Amino acid sequence: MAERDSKNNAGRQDKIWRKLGLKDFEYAMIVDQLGREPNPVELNMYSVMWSEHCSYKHSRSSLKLFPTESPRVVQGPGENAGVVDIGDGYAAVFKIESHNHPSAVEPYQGAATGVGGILRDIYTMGAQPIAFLNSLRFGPPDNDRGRYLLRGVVAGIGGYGNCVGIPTVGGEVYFEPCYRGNPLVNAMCVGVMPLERLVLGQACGEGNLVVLAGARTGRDGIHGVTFASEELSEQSEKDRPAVQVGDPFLGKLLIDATLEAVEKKLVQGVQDLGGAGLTCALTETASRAGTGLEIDLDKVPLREEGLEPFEILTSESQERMLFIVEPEHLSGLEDIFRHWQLPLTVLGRVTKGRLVRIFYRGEIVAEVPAESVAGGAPAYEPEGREPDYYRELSSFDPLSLPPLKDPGRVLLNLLSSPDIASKEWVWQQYDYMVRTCTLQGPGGDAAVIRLRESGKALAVAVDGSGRLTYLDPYLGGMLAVAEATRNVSCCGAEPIGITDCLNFGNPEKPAAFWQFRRAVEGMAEACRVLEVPVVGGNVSFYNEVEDEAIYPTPVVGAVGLLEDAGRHCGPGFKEEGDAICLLGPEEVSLGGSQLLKVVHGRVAGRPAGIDLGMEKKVQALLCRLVARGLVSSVHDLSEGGLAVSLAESCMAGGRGAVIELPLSTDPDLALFGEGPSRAILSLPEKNRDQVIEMAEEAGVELRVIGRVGGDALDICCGGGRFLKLRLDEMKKAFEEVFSWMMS
Amino acid sequence: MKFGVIVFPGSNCDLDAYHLVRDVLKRDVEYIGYDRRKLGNFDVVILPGGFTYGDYLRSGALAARTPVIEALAGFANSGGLVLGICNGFQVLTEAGLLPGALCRNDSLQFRCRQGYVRVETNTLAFTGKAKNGDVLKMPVAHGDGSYYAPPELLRDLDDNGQVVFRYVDRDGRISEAANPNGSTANIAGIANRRGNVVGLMPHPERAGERALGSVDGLVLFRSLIGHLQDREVAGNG
Amino acid sequence: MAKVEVTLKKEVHDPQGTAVENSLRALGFDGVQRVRVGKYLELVLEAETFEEAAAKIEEMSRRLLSNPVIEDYDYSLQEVE
Amino acid sequence: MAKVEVTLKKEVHDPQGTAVENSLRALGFDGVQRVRVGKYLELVLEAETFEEAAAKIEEMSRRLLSNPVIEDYDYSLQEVE
Ligand SMILES: Nc1ncnc2c1ncn2[C@@H]1O[C@H](COP(=O)(O)OP(=O)(O)O)[C@@H](O)[C@H]1O
Ligand SMILES: [Mg+2]
Repeated sequence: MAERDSKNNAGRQDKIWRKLGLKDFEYAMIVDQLGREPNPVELNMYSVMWSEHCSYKHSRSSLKLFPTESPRVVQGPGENAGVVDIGDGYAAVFKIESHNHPSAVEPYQGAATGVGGILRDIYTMGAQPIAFLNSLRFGPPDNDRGRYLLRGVVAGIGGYGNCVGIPTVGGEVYFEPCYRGNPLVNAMCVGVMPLERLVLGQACGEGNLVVLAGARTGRDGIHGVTFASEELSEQSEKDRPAVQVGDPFLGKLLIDATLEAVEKKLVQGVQDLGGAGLTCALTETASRAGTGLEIDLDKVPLREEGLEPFEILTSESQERMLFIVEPEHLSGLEDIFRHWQLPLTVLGRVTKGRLVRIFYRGEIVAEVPAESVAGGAPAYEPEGREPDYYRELSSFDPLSLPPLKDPGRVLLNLLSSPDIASKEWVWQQYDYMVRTCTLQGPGGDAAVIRLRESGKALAVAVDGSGRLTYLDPYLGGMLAVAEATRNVSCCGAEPIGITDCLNFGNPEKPAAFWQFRRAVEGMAEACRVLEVPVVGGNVSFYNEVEDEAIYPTPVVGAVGLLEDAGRHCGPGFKEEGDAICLLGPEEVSLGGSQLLKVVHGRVAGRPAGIDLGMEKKVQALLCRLVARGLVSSVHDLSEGGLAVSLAESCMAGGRGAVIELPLSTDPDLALFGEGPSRAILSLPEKNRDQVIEMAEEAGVELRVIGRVGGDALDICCGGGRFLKLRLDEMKKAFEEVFSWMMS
Repeated sequence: MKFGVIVFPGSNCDLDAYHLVRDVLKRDVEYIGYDRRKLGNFDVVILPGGFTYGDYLRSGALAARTPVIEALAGFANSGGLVLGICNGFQVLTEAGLLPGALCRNDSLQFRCRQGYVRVETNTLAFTGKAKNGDVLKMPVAHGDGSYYAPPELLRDLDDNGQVVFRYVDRDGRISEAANPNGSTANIAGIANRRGNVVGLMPHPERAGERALGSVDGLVLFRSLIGHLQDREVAGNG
Repeated sequence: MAKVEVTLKKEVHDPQGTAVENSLRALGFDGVQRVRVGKYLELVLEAETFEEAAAKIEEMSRRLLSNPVIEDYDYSLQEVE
Repeated sequence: MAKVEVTLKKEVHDPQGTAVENSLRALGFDGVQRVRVGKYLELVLEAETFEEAAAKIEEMSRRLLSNPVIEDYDYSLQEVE
């Protein structure tokens, strides 16, 4: 049947694969794998599944570099989300995903459906979602469009997350001109479940039923994945079908109904419908299980009449789930969904053989091998070439700039620059407390979420590095992993796994691919040394507008485990008189620093390198210090260097500090230089000797540089004073600028 | 003594209220499904926060028209104690069980933050263990929390002691900065005339454990428990 | 088909309207004097007569579509096949 | 005065409309076939002519009041003093 169709249409579909984003060579591969020409429905199925977004054709070979195993890993990349054992019979489940292009054309709905999508990936595995995080990049908020995007994206993330009742506990927001036309919206979700509840996205068991639940299918988002696999252009604004409207209410009901079905063991396999819709869900579940499917498209509940089979198969309508169910469990499943007034429809069944056969009005409209559609796309080894800017920018020496005249002014400047300023304007729009498990919400190095079942807690953080990866992709990749894991360590949690979202330009351009490849190599190296596995992630290529690419931006979501929820640590100075210590190596640089960007308007120079062995020692030491309750506060040193971190610890604790730096210090470098593997601690005097001893044993530098007290940050050096700022002036600079900018 | 927590489609703080009553206060608590037409035997019924029916159309509007609300109205009319938190408050106003309405925050944004409310009347079952003027630290998290009442109603509420909580600063002073949503006269919570139905926008159930930053919300629940115990004693004697 | 407009009563503060008004000014539209934001609903319903339809819409508007404490409503009807 | 109606495009899913529709049915209103929920705006603005007013409203609707990616708009004008 399918064959006859394809012959009939052979003439008409003349190179139509090109319009669907397939290359001639790829089309030839399809014909080869299928043993005949595909008919138009089949070609549509192939084209969405072989898009970059679904097939990872330009990234697959690089992603193999990531270490994906550890004694804790239960499920690495390849399923909807990674699963890591956290003891007591429980597992943490997490993943991050991009929704960049939809957010560029409809910021509210683009971001909202991004959150809805990543949420489904978590409960699809059987896990109760417990936290959202997000990583955002925009153009400078100095114009209406920039503010419009920021406002819409933040409202959309809150709109969805708040409504489904999962707290949004952390994230990051950065601004660079390169993100002006192509903002980045990466959403992460973390869940927890009893290990025995794990279900996979597999269509196993011949004779089992294939069931579709949730929203009706409409014309929205048809070919959304193709849209995500192209550069943005004028045309994108008109690409209406690629944008969907989220329905968080339905989303919330689907979570509850799905988890109840999983708990009652009524389902054999669960798969969410996301990119490439039904086509992806059907072919992936069948291909993972090595089975076939027979599906009756007439059964799919439609929102409007007249959808063509290919439209039903590729629609990305939100809030839909696919279940594989043993026939005797169908009525149990129906009871649950009826209670929540959610539609549930049997579409077909699992068969022997590996063909996905689609019926429509009594005829076979598509008959394709699941593995070929889901996994047969070519893996490219694109050419990479070092871009011209690279050497030129690295050769810039920031120390050639004149010394700063007034470091106090500069610190205020930095505190009120959009990258560093308090993001409370953003997170106060997120319900970060719902579920009453948030022990530390947004604003710290990582968020801490308690686990009611075990008395343990998870620390979660998300960090990306655009500017530094631009200046040195290999280093930037390492730094992203190091910073995210260090952030959870600062709360006292041991990093147990990461998920990553790789936001890059067009991989078919050698410079962009070189950035990608080097960044992945750096991340992989950092994961190896730090012994944290990558258990899942997402790649977003083609982040370009009119040939201008974004900074290569790897974003890392880290999850850490705290054995005792009662013992976690925050960044704020707590006790008058506590000693303040600087932990970690001395090496810093102004290359790629915020100082250079904010004060001198330059993005250049060599960032400080990282000694991953030292990073590991620092992180392990931080965990030990917090676990033993020896420190009052811990805060990671990152953007803006020592001065900014000290100011943040002062503001977070509502206390001043008096700092005395060693004599030989170059003030600009000491105050504002940036480097990895460092943290500011404060601790009671009585613990001082023990902490120094532990640092020595660990082989980590630790210097006492001052004490907590007063109502100002006072930084001196050998009798001279670098700067002195009152808490209230710092707070004003830090806290008010964002709301002012956005109003 | 038994607490009930109504679960509407889209409720999401049901878990938090349930957890607080069961695990922190160690009292009996049961969920009540939205499709129930009879409530059963409860002493206090809590309408939890969340986004019932997505808060589509208006916050709380669709939930206020479900069967369980008719049963709840019966329960309230016969003197049963009803506490609406956040979305629960919105449902109660939409259902006409509390006067006034909750409008969009004047910032037009969802607001989640720690804050303070002042106890304005301690003669209710809900506040018996507090003193008038007590300042309680409790978070808010809502997008439609701006309480509106026409002037005559406002006067009535004041005259009858129906204003239960107002937003204040840490020192108990009413100020614009302390008002998270533009609410009329900084009103954060009100009671019905009879005093057995109370709704408030802040989340007492999120202020019940030290690890979460405040235990001030407990006074509401302790007051209710105290009230019920007194009633039992009186009933037995 | 019924088109229902639900608007905030005049006495009720309309922050959305104010925000739209300010944004329009910021975009350089002058001469904007007042903006109010409400809801618009389209309902397709079956009815034998116009009167029946109107009665239904009245009741729906009163009982669900508007909140009489803060909102007014208005509607128009037109026939569709 | 201009009355502007902003609605989701027909092909776009309208969760609010669906929820209201279900709720109306549950309340016993039968014969309701489809509900869509949109925005309604009233703008008072100064203009010399109807054409000028119409042009202004067109532009406002396109640039601010709606997002053409997912929404359509419609408007009517009437004179007020
Ligand atoms: N950058 C990455 N690092 C690790 N794993 C990745 C990365 N990108 C994608 N993956 C993995 O590849 C698989 C397919 O991803 P994707 O198609 O995004 O899944 P889904 O359709 O469930 O969103 C997932 O298991 C994902 O975790
Ligand atoms: Mg998935």
